[in-house]
Amino acid sequence: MDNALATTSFAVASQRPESIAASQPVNAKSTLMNGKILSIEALTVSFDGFKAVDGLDMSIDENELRVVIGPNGAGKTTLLDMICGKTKPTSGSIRFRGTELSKLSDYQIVRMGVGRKFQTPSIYEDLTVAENLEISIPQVHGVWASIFFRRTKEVRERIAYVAEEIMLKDHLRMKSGKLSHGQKQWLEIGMLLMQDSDLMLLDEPVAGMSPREREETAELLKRIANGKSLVVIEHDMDFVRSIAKKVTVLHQGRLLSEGSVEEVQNDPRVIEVYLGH
Amino acid sequence: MPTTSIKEAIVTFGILVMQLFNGLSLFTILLLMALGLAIVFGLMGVINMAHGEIMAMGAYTTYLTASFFERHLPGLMDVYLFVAILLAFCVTFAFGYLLERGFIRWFYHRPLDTLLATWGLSLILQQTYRSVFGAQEVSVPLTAWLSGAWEPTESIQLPLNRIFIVALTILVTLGVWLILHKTRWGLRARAVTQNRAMSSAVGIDTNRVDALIFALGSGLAGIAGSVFTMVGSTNPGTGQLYIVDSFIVVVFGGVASLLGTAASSFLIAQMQTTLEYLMSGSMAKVAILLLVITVLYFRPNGLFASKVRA
Amino acid sequence: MNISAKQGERFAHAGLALLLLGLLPLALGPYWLNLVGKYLAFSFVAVGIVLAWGYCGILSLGQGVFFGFGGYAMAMFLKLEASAPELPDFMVWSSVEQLPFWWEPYSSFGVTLASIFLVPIPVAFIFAYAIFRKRVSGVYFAIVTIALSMTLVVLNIGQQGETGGANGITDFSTLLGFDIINDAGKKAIYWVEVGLLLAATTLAALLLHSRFGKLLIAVRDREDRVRFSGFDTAMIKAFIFTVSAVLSSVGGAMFALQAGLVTPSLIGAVTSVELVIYAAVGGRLSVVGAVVGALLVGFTKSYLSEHYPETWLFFLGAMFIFVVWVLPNGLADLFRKILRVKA
Amino acid sequence: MSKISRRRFMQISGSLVAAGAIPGAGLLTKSSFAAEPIKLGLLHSLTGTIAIAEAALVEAEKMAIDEINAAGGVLGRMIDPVVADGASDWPTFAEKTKQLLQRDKVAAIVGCYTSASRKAVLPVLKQSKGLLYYPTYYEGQEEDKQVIYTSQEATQSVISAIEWMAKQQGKTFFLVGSDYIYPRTCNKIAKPTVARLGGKVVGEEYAPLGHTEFSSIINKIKAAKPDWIYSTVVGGSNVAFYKQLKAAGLDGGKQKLLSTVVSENEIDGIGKENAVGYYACMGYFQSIKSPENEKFVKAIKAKYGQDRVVGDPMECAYNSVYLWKMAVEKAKSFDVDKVVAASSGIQFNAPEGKVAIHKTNHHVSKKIRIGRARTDGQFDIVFESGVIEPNPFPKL
Repeated sequence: MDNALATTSFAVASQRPESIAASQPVNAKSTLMNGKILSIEALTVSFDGFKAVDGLDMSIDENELRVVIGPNGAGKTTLLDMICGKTKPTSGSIRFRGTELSKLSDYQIVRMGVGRKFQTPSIYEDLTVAENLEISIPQVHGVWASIFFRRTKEVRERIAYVAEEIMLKDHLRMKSGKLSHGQKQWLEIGMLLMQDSDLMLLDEPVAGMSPREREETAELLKRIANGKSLVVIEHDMDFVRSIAKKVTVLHQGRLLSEGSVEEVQNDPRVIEVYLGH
Repeated sequence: MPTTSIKEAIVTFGILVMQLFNGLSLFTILLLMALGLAIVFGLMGVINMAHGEIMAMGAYTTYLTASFFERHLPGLMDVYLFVAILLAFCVTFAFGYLLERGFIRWFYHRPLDTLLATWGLSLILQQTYRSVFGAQEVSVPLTAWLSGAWEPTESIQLPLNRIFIVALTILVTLGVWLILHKTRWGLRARAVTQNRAMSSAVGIDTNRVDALIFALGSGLAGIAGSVFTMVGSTNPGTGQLYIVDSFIVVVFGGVASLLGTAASSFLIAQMQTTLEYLMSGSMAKVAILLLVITVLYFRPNGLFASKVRA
Repeated sequence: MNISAKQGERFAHAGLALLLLGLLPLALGPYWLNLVGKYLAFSFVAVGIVLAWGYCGILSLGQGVFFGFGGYAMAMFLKLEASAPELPDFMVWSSVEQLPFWWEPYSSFGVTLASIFLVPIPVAFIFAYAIFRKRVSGVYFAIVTIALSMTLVVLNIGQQGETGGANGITDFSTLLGFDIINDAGKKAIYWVEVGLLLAATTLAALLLHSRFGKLLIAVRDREDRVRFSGFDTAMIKAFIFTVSAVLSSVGGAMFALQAGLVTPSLIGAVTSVELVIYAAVGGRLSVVGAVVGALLVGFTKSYLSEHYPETWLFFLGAMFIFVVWVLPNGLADLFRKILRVKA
Repeated sequence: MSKISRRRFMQISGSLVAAGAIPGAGLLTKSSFAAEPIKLGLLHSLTGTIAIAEAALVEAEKMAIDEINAAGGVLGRMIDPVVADGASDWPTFAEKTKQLLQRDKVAAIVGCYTSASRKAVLPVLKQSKGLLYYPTYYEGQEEDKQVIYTSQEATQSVISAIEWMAKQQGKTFFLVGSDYIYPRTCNKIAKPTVARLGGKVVGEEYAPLGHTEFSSIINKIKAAKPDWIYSTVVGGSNVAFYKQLKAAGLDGGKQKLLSTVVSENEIDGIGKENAVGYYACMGYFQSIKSPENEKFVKAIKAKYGQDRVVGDPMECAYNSVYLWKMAVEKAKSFDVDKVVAASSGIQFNAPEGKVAIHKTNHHVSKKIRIGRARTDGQFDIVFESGVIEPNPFPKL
């Protein structure tokens, strides 16, 4: 039964992604695309002839928390790179609430409401935690606006709120380079929160964290997912199980399987790929 | 008169052949010049502003060798050049090794600081040459069998020393390629430059490899310096003449790619010889520099950088 | 003594003002004060390099282009004044019979001043924005700028009828009728220069303390991250590059006044690299340090070459190596350590 | 110099003067500070790109100073040379001139090599009332009150050279130079001269300063097939140019080459075998046969080594010191204005023969010679002009 479902969803997904989404509960924040925040069609990118992502179709719902897994070299990070504009696709389309992203530059994509967290924590180590968060405030992206920016009460409150959320409120004045690895990961998530992104792309958010930190992160992500869409790349299956409703498995740049954690774990193709490796 | 027009045509043809040869010759000169830098800068990412002074070291070694032969072994003057090239390589190789161990390696984690520190080093080396050899140029005698030109027809003269440089450059480039791609050491060297931590983890002595790569790059600069005594001048400031051009060749080609360096030498050489024939030398230089800027604008990582996954 | 970074910085700015406005003019005779004026002209560039390189990670080896621009603009005005109503002497030798059209605006002092401040803005901004948008960075940017400065040097020397060629532009002695060669004139220029410089350092410090200053550091350390926070980093980099270009241009104009001549070597690669070294010696993360670095390297050069004309390069080279090796953040770092300024 | 050493130095030099006791000089040295040495600035590039050519001039100047000191100094005072490094950078030249004049208070400066460096120091000379002896052949177009030009200006050498060349063989010329003012001015003088003699200029090429790749220019020369190549390529480029010419078969056989910038010093760098057969036009050659020259060359070799060669600029630098000394003695004063006034018409029996400072225009009248390079790096003098008056502002 599980297998059968996984197979169908895979088959359907590769042809008409909308149909799956239609069967999911829709929390209609935007109804522009039938409740989908992101839809990807026939996405392909090749590096000197090597296809890192190959004809991928996939879509993410509003307020969905999706986990993408797959062996090394499956194209997970490349997929996120293409969504956020770091890598330009060779062909195919990525639409965010109806707008084609593949033609926009990275910072424009961010301004549309797509946030990205990198695999290794990517924060400004020479700046304090507060400054890191402050830089991520949206809407103030111009040079002059930055020069004449004033740290108002609202700004301070927002920073305090996010710092509380990411469990760093006691470290606001600390140079962020001195944070622990896990705290750096949180800080980067906090920066996305400051950005107020509607779709957050998180690349291995719990890498290098202690089990306790993982639990806290899982809670954090679940809190965030309430009102935002998240795409999370993760290896740690326990962590995946703790947060994911729906999992997408990539292999060699193609979609291998999609469904609940149990479904994909029992999918013979997934088993073969992981064990055969 | 038809005979004159035929004669004219022969002359024109001769000029054409010689221009093509000039392009080839300049190509090999640029390549030889850039090869050491392509290794030191391209593979290791070390910006060595004293690279030109290492070339000058090769040139002065050649000068000393020539003086020694003139005084003590005049009968062997015909082969002194080979000894000089070998010595130039050895001296600069050893210097490069020591330099890396004692100096460069402290700066690996701050590449732009290397630029500044080696600039200081280049000042010191220049002054050393000036103090030791005098501010004037020194003349390096040309071996008898390399002077003059090969004349396949009456209107075509191809300088023998340039033919020698072409041949030598081909040999050296081939040698470098073989060392880097066909030997175990070359494999290690490439491994280290691509992933230091991993290489170290699999038991490669990365310190030693670094030093040897740097020494090899310096040694190649020494060979270039030695060979250039045949076409250029040798004085304390010689190195300064070459350094910027070398950097431009390497960067234009795309670092980390010997093929890129070769291709960029070829392109720049052909452009330069053709343009210099068509317009004034200054304008030709301007045109080439503008081309470099334009190409780097459209291909920010150089002509032959491959697209890689970020 | 333990002091905070902010206090330390105020202390440094006050010290610099005291040094330039009080100590040096009182202690030095006209000969050395004129030399100080010459070094200070370089310190404008060094401040720009601190902003662009130290804080934003943009290493330009083409600052000489803008330094040269400011210098030539000022020199062209002074030369026209000196040779009026005739053509400048070098044009006469080169059989240029009519003033080239691009010289025309420089017969007006107002236009000259405006062009020193304003022309670098569009030029630097368009050039830099186009390049940064293509993500040319690091050494590639350095090479592009060095190629640009070489191009301009070759062009400049080649067009000697219009630019003065290898000789540059020399032999002018008055500015709007005031003698700028004699000691009083030099001193007046010194005060103007110090005024401009202190304004520049203050503005630079304010800029660095704004959110934009933090943004510069962010771009330097994690440009990707900044882009993925929604910033057009090419715009940020082009902006700070433009600021440093304007500073260089002003410095060049001051140089023309202090040194009494401009030459193509000001545009060239060697000057540009040396300017970076000035900033590095003083401290690439300190605006005040940059000024002190320029003063110190300039003084060292003059002093050593006066006393050891045959061997002074040894000392200068050793000094560069020493500073980079032992004090990667320059002399400013040394002071911070001595005064125990908290990071 | 510390106070003590200065005092000691004064004592020593004072006793030297007393011992030297030239009759007549004794009268002049009666004043109390007679024994204090007089400073003479020597301003050249000892570092940087131009040091190639310029560093040797300091040696010749120092030798002249030593000779004069050994003979009792000037007006009974020893000459104390103050060496300054212009570092091949024109603003530095201006700075160092200021240092020499304002701080070291030198009586005069012998210095500069490139025109650019001379142009850079002119305003300083004017401001501080300095006096410069400029010992290098140059393009003319200048006559500054504060400068004495002790070498040939362009018309003196270029016109003689072109006239001589046109007499030898065909009259087609190819002009090659470095891209800056001296070559361009020389060629500006050469072209009407060629036309006047019924010849033809078949090509004119300029290479950027410091250029070392001449193969394309050489091909252009080959295509144009001139009878004469007139070269004003300078500096390190020269070495590359000669080597490449030779290698390309343009070895001075069928097509001859003459340069107004290659002296014995340059041949030292070019290499004897690469320069053989090419001509040079200079005021001075080391191979001039005269007692004055033999003594001069011997002294240089004794002082700086047997393998040293002497070229035209070195000799002019040497002459400069003597011309200054003679003017000072004629003026009986170190005052710049008086020395300049006294300079007019002064004659010196230089190694190259008699040179005389022009009555009005601050340049020297002298003979011009053309030499053909031999295998030993010396020149066979094939032509010697009469005394040529300087004409820094020719009507062309």
